[in-house]
Amino acid sequence: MITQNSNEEPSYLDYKGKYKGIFGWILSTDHKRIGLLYLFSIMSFFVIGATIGLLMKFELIAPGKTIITAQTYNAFFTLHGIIMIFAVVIPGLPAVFGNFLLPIMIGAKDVAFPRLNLLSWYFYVTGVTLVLISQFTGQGPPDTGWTFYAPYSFRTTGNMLPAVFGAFVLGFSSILTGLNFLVTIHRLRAPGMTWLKMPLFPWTLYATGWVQLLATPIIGITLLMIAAERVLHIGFFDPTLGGDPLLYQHLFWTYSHPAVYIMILPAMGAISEIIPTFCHKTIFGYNFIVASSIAIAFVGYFIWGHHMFTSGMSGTALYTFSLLTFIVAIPSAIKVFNWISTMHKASIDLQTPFYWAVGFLFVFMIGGFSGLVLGSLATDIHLHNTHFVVAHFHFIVFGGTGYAFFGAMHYWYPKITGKMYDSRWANIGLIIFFTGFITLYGAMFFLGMKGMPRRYYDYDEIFHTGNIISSLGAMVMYFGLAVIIINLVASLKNGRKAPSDPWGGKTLEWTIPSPPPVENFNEIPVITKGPYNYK
Amino acid sequence: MYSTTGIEASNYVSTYNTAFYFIAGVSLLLLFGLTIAMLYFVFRYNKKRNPVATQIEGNTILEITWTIIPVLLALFMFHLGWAGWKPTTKPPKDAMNITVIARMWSFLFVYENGKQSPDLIVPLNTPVKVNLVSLDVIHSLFIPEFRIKSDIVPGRQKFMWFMPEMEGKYKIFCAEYCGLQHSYMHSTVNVMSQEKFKVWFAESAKPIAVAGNAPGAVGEAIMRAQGCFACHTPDGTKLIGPSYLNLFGSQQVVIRDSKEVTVTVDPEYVKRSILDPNADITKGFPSNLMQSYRSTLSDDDILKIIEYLKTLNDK
Amino acid sequence: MISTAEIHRDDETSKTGMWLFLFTEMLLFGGLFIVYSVYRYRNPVAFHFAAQELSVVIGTINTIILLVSSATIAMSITAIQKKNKKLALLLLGVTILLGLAFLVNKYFEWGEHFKEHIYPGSSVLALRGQGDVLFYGLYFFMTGLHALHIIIGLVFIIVIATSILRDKIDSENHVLLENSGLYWHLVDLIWIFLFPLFYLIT
Amino acid sequence: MAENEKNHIIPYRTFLYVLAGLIALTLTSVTLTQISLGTLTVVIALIIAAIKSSFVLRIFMHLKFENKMFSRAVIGVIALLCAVITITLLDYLNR
Ligand code: HEA
Ligand code: HEA
Ligand code: HEC
Ligand code: CUA
Ligand SMILES: [Cu+2]
Repeated sequence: MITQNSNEEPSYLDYKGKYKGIFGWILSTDHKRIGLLYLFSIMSFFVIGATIGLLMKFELIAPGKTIITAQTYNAFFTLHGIIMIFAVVIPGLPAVFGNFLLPIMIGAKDVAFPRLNLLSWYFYVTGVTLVLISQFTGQGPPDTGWTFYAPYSFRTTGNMLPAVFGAFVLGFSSILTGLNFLVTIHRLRAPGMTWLKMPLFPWTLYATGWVQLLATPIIGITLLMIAAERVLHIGFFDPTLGGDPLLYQHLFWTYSHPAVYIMILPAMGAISEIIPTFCHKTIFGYNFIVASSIAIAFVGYFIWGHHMFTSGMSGTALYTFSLLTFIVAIPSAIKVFNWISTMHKASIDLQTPFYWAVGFLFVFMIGGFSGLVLGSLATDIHLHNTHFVVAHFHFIVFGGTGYAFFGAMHYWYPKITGKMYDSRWANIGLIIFFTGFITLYGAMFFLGMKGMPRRYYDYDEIFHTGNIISSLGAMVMYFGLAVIIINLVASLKNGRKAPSDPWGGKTLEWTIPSPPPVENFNEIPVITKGPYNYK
Repeated sequence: MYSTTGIEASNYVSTYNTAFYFIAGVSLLLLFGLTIAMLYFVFRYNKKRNPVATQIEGNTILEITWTIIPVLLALFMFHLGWAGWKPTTKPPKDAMNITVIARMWSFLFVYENGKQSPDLIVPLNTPVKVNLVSLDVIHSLFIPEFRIKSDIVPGRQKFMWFMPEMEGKYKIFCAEYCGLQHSYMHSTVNVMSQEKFKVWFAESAKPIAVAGNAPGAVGEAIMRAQGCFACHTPDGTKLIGPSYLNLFGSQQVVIRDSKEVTVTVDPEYVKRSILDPNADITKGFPSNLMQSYRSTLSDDDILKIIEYLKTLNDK
Repeated sequence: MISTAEIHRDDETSKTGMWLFLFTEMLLFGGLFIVYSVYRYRNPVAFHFAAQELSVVIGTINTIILLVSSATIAMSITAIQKKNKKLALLLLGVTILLGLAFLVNKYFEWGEHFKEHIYPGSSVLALRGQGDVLFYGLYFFMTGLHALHIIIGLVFIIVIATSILRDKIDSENHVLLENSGLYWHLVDLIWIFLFPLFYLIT
Repeated sequence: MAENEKNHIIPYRTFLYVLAGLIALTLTSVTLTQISLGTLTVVIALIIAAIKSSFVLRIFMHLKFENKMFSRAVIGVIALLCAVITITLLDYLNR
């Protein structure tokens, strides 16, 4: 049976190891401390990226020049995209909550390769540093958008190399994390935890791990080719050297489409943990949720072409990609239906994390449905590269992964910090944030349908109203998020002490003290029952 | 609620609408249905109303149902999209041929009789086939009202076609990010009645005949049509290329075969700058940005341009 | 199933990690194979004639060198298992020498091309047409990346050999040797495909 | 568990046989491709390369003696790569 730790074990926060002070953190191989290192760095970059987003919205509030020049605007959305995608949402849930909780949830003392784990954090920091360096050196910041499309990325005078190399190093970090998790799950599950007794968050990390491992090298080599083409003038994608710019797009999206499932799968995992806990009810259709995670990861590998519908691919390719795009929506549908069914006949404890989960479901559906509109050929021809796409991916990336991230933050906060936060402020912040979110990105759908292209510094007068609404929404949302973050930070000091199981969760992390001791478990638990056993 | 005007300005609008309304309609229905179900559960089964949860592991029949129904819906959605897209590949045989030359950051439309225009002028109810040519990077020709868009990829033969079904002027945007002035790379499509179009088409092959007779006016009009002002200004502001202000007759340091050379901006040099811009790169400016205008400018045009440049010297 | 890194060395875990890493290497080169197949399809004639210029003899010799070195490193594992430390070290030494021989060959091969002004960005190459630019671009990039892997593999093997010398690796604990072997075989495996693609198919 | 399997010792002989086989295949492939066989050349060269690599994978890299899971994963990864190449070519072959 499960043993409760005695109080003699120091928590991982108080533990005094070989190194003191800051070195106790940046040289620690404890998966929990590494998780917090990631949390801190990711949140910092998120705030930078988000502030740039807000500045872009200020610029777009009126046609013509409002606060920044076109050059700055182009550099801004490039940096915003690179930071948000490569440095925030791709590592996001796996690196923070995966690192912290995966070993605990499967009953292990650490990940399989603790030192590699620390190394991947260093890669992460190096990568982001390179991206930031590209902003201040050379002939001005990169201005290609996060997609680095050829041949523009060879023409621009912007300082591409450090940015490309930074993205490459970030990819390395992502591969190492995925590899580590895969081995951990294969080798270190507690005795008795068969595959189908594993909680759903580890399951999604497992599916994500494969995508990270098998998709990231493709972008790695693509970025290397871009660098080689810029420096050595090897012809790969530049039409003047005989290359094919569309091949670049193929390779880029061969990674970057699976990457969107790297972002969303762990988010779905976190939601699958939150819902049963607050419903006090076992999850509906466990096997189907597991299978759908695998299906998303697998099918998601073959639909990259839906980003290239207007580029002039062959009809056969268009047919295949569009069809498979619709197929990949099915496993997501299965998940949504199972989550909602879990709420049926439950006994729901209405706490902040549950509200985030409900919010997630709502915006994820909007984002997903707008994805269907884009997956259909006739409609994508019109909507491609308009603000409709921008709305789609903010709804599903920020609305999906972002909401799940904040949900997970509120869910595991007591476990990680040992403190409770103030729920009232957390809920107020959520409501303000949600209002701002819907206004900000909702307006973009209509702008896109009217035909406003994306990456536009300046726009036609007919798009003015929509942009005003959208920009106002951004300010509201910014305010809401500030409330949420300030509340969480303030609770570190003022919060009351958290019990080991504040929400009545049943997975392993709730069986050990908050915050967890260094070794997680005194004795490795032996598993006999499924993960969400509320009987 | 949606779209700018709700008019059917081209042959694609109705198929687009069918696909869009079906997908959006089903989506909204599902969104409302599922959200209401969710909110009802939250209300009905919260801890106060339902203190003890009923444990339900799952239900295979339900799972199968809610897999199959979305599959069928999704396949139908796919079908509508495919059916709406299919016609874009098959231009009618009698379609009128126009070539668009896209470069940073302007469109130039060239007609079969050699006529050039920065705006796309087309006759009503006539199929138009636009051959897509890009001289530098990827651009995209996007006419929102027509619900059509196609990327213009350098080094590839491609076309798009459509049939304008409503007279009027509509916006053209460049929809693929192409650098600094991407958001200023726009134009207009002007759909005329067939009679009016015939008159326009038969007018002098050059569009600039009516520029006026102030010195340099024709040159300026030519340059406007060719999109020179996307990169060069007449007032001394540095954009992407050197400003034209006091350019003619001045001394310039240029880089020729990676050596610095000082040249005088005389007609010969201007001509070379326009026809072979990468031979001499003005110091401090990027190479390979300006592309040759050999295909669209004649010697005579260049003389007119020089005439215009001269007028910018006394300011 | 229970075991944690601190308590107990777990060879299976370490081998699993190595294999997963090899998968990423396969896909890294996989991306290049995609590029190769597309451009070969689009420029059949240029690729045909360009490939004829590469020396089949040097290519064959290098293939055989790599195959032999793969066999020697595989045998060194058997040697270590049979507690024959000397033979193991000898076999590793042979592997390293063969790896170096491969690189020396490559050096001369590339030098030959450079003498004919064939290198990325050269104007002579550009004059020969786009198919040739693509072929040689891919050739230099892929064989260059492969050579880089050879160098990494050699460093890895040298580290392992010193560990054997210092008895850190022995018949009981040789998973690191196995992992370096796996890496070296992967480098060989990639060459097995590079060789026909660039030298043989004309 | 793998603990006992890992000490499976492969005799030197096996490696030498395999090496001889690999070299023979290399030479075959060189001779065959020097004769002009049209598109068949590509097919032959690739088939021989595939046979060679399966030897390397199974014997040199011990897959034959490891846990089945490893071989399955390798096959899966190779299949995935082939699928990606095929889908990319769907575009190029039909343009
Ligand atoms: C977290 C990231 C994420 C996720 C999960 C998704 C999910 C999906 N995406 Fe999205 N997408 C992005 C991130 C993401 N996307 C980004 C970043 C871009 C832009 C990149 C750029 O250009 O910069 C993009 C762009 C993008 C495009 C290209 C648009 C263009 O440029 O023209 C397309 C086109 O097909 C698309 C489709 C889809 C689809 C069909 C899904 C599906 O997986 C959605 C499935 C979910 C649902 C459908 C909702 C739940 C289902 C139900 C409740 C049941 C009912 C279902 C049916 C009836 C089928 N996305
Ligand atoms: C996770 C992904 C993510 C997130 C979260 C965001 C967040 C935001 N995005 Fe971003 N966006 C992208 C990913 C993301 N974006 C990508 C990939 C692109 C494409 C880039 C390209 O085209 O190449 C893009 C492009 C993009 C554009 C399109 C540019 C164009 O095409 O012209 C716009 C325009 O308005 C925009 C706006 C915003 C705004 C206003 C926010 C903001 O709302 C963010 C809101 C965040 C906050 C409000 C939180 C801030 C809170 C605080 C700072 C709290 C204070 C802290 C303390 C007190 C401690 N984004
Ligand atoms: C894409 C941007 C772009 C466009 C469009 C463009 N130019 Fe340029 N132009 C440049 C750049 C950059 C330079 C400087 C580098 C060089 O010399 O090539 C330049 C240089 C010149 C020069 C030499 C100036 C000097 O100081 O030596 C002349 C003359 C010129 N352009 C004329 C024109 C004319 C006429 C047109 C239109 C028909 C035109 N340009 C269109 C970017 C552009
Ligand atoms: Cu041309 Cu954007
Ligand atoms: Cu996608």
